[in-house]
Amino acid sequence: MISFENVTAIFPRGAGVKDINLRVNSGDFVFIIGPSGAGKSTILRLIYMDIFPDKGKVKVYRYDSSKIKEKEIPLLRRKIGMIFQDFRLLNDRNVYQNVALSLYVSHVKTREIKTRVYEVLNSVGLGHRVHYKPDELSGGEQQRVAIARALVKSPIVLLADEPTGNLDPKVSAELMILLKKINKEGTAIVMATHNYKLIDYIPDARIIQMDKGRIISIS
Amino acid sequence: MISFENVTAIFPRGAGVKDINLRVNSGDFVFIIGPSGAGKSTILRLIYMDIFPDKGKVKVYRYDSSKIKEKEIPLLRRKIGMIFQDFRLLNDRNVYQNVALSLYVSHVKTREIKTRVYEVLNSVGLGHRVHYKPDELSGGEQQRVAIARALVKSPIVLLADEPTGNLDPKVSAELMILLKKINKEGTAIVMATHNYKLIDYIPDARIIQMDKGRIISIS
Amino acid sequence: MTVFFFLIKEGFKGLIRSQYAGLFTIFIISISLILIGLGFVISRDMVFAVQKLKSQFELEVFLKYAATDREIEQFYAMLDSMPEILHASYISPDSAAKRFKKEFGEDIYSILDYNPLPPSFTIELKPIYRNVVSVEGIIANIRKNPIVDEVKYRRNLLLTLEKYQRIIFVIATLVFLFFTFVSIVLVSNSIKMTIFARRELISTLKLIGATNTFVKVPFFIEGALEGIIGAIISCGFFYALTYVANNFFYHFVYYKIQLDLKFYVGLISLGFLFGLIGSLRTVGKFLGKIG
Amino acid sequence: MTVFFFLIKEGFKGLIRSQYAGLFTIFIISISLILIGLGFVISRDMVFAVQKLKSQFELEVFLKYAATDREIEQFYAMLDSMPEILHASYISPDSAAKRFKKEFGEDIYSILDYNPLPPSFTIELKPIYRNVVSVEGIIANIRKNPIVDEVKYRRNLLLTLEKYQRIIFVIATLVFLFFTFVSIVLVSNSIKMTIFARRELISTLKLIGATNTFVKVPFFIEGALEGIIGAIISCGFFYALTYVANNFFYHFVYYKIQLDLKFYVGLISLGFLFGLIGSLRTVGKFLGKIG
Ligand SMILES: Nc1ncnc2c1ncn2[C@@H]1O[C@H](COP(=O)(O)OP(=O)(O)OP(=O)(O)O)[C@@H](O)[C@H]1O
Ligand SMILES: Nc1ncnc2c1ncn2[C@@H]1O[C@H](COP(=O)(O)OP(=O)(O)OP(=O)(O)O)[C@@H](O)[C@H]1O
Ligand SMILES: [Mg+2]
Ligand SMILES: [Mg+2]
Repeated sequence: MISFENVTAIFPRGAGVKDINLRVNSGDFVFIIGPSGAGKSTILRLIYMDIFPDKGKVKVYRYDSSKIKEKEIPLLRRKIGMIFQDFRLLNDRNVYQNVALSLYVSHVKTREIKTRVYEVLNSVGLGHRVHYKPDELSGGEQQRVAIARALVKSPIVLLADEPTGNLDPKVSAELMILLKKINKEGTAIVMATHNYKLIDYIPDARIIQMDKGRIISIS
Repeated sequence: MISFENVTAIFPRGAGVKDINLRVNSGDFVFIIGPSGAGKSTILRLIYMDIFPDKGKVKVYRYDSSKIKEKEIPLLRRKIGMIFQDFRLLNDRNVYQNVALSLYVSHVKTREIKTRVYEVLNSVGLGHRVHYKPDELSGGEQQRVAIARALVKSPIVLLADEPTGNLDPKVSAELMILLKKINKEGTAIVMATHNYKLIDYIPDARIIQMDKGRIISIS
Repeated sequence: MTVFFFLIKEGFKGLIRSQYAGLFTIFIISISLILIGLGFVISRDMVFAVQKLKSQFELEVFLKYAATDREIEQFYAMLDSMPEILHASYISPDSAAKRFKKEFGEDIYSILDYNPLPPSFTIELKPIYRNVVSVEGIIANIRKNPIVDEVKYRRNLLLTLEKYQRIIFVIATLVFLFFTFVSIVLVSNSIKMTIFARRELISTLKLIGATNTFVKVPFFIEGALEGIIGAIISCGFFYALTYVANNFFYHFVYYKIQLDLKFYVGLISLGFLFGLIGSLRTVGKFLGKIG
Repeated sequence: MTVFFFLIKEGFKGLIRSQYAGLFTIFIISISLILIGLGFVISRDMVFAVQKLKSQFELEVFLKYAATDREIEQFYAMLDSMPEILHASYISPDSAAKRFKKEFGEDIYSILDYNPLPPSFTIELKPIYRNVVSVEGIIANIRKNPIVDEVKYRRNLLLTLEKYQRIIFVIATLVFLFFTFVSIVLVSNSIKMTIFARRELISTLKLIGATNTFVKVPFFIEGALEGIIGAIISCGFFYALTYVANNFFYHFVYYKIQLDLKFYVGLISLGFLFGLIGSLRTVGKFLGKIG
């Protein structure tokens, strides 16, 4: 499903990731852990092809970073659910519209959009905040909107960057149980996090440990 | 130093905080905990007078929410260090400038600004990222810039909203030790967090537990 | 269909959200269209006036006294057969004398005791030949006939008119090109500004899998809308202008501005085009630079 | 001091960062100043031309044939004492006859055997009295004298000149007011746009304890800078215009545009004012709405 072959990606100012080899299969639940600045978010950005490797190649689904055409990137991203570390919600529209947008760009029918959006908002416990704008929500609520937006398109891979940073332990636990269920149904999940407790929820998860842009252990 | 007297603050759409009574003395280290949407950030916003109570009053330092003039708000805020849940860094300037801004607005001299900014950036472990723009930093690095900006003005109260959400356990521990030291030197600290582990670092901390806009336990 | 309506809605919303940038564009487009429209009306009416002056332009062919009736008839026939000539009319010495009396109030025979006026023709040319070059050619042709004594026309008038017509045409074209250019550049800039203001929306859309088209279309719609609204404002201006000019100032200017539906439709099409081209120019180039 | 430099630097940076909004403002201000400047130059030169025409304006006072030398002398003295009169000169019948000869090439005595030309005065009025109302008053005064036969002046010319002067003045004022208004409104809008684009910066500044002044000053600096840059562009335009007009088209127009330093300083001050007032108008009102 996802493979990294000798991937190096360096930012103009230096830091980045180096010599990454990695394989994620459908059905995998992968944690990427490591200190701040280790390169976890960079790995995720390489997967959704926001940045491209300077060396090596990234293959996701049937797309290859060295060959993909610009036109194909949206197609790839429609298959991937992404929960960004900084949420990236749009303050000019409400919670419903933020989540629905994800389906509009995939050309889903309005009627279907409606049912799916309400369903997913309820599953993350935001049924009562549908008409709020993101800046009227608490940090944890915003994070859950971001999660809903990623889940609503039933992705084949879910990328989650520190998805519980603003959630209290109870909500975090609920989220992990939800993700576990989704994973069981066949969605691969790649999660970058500092919260080592989360790992306990997924006993059969694979763990990739990073530091200073390199993988230092992988299971 | 800070006191809440029967404070109720309701947002246009409903939620908010109700009947808050609370007192923070100089030298206190206070944790505010509670589930997402409990009203933790709202309490902090009331302290730095970003919002005002609908009922009751908030007193901070020598300012009273029911009497404060618009002109005095900047004076109050210069005494308070704030670490926002969403960082609020400015992407149009680099790390150094983001931190220095906090001193410029307080009319500190350029030479002094320089030494103080470098000092505080080193103390949060960002000495090597001085010239990066916030969007070139990892989530955890951004959070530390936000922390540096709050600390640099040697505030008499430090408000921290989920300051370790994006930090790995090691950096979190270092930060807590730093804050403990600052607290020992006399700065009151009010921290909203879900990370109950942090509490262990400060044995003599006071803990305020919130839910649904109300304080449900206080120590 | 869902997507189509969604994009149209986004275009409208964008226009409202962009606020000042949008107002700017609309304002600039309406000013441009007003100036282009004025340029058009003025040059049209001036060209019209020149044309009218030109239509009064005639050649006068004076024949020799010795010309026989037969020769005159043949000459008449020749004139009639010339493709450049719209209409030729014969003025016999007698009718010339009558005209003289009408114009000068005196009988020519009372001054002289013979008629000094030669037989002549006045010739109206077809409009396209009413310019100095053609006229000189035609005259050369006519002069070949031995019975022709002299051919007169108001050369200077014709030259002046031609010069004016050319100047008017050049100025009108320049005005048109200048404001077309200005409009399109300013629409582009305004759309750039809008794109810049919504870079967050755009990069988020791209990150969640929107195609370029999906991101672009609302901007095109926004640009076109701005163009059309700007054009409608300029239409309002011209409507008011003609109303005021024709109802209140008619007595002063002895001139009625006439604008038909075509003119208004033209303005609106221009506005639409400016808006669309302005956004097309920018969106493609500028969008790539965002996320 | 630190803060002062910081704010100035922020103003400059803001201008660069605001990009299109800033360019827009500069563009609009320079266009406005060009049009205001043109309005000024044209109206100044037209007023000048009218004044020049008016300076050639004279009253002619024809005396009765019967006037004695003494009466004429007294009359001369009276004219000289009138405060409205700049200069009066006596034209005796003899010098009038000489003038006749000069103008018409014929000796008046060769046509008639007496001199039919009466003694007369030509009177130049002081500039401020060169208008129909004053002139009528002065004439009524002069007519009271019994030796005066008739007073002539070119009433229609004067009326026309007055009318034009008034129209030019009104148009120039309207142009000035219109573009002043447009400039200020557009500068306000552009600054609003800039404020809107930097609302994050503003609200963050406020949250970390910046006073309102601290937040506002960079916008004022930015507005003033935009105004000055716009003005410099318009100065460039006028410099080029005078250069081209006076060097290349001088032969066609027989007219030299003259612009002194004061004109350029005036433009720059106007630009500065437009920019400053534009930002003052907005910033206070609009800033309160943010964070
Ligand atoms: N501007 C606003 N308008 C309307 N409702 C708001 C606004 N800001 C906050 N709220 C609501 O007030 C409640 C309390 O919000 P607050 O941000 O204080 O929660 P919190 O305890 O900080 O939660 P978290 O841990 O998720 O950050 C939430 O339910 C939120 O939806
Ligand atoms: N756009 C960029 N330009 C320059 N450097 C960058 C950029 N983005 C990230 N970096 C650098 O690359 C390194 C890895 O960043 P990354 O965001 O992958 O870290 P991370 O593991 O996600 O950390 P965190 O846990 O703090 O989010 C960091 O040191 C960061 O400063
Ligand atoms: Mg990260
Ligand atoms: Mg919060």
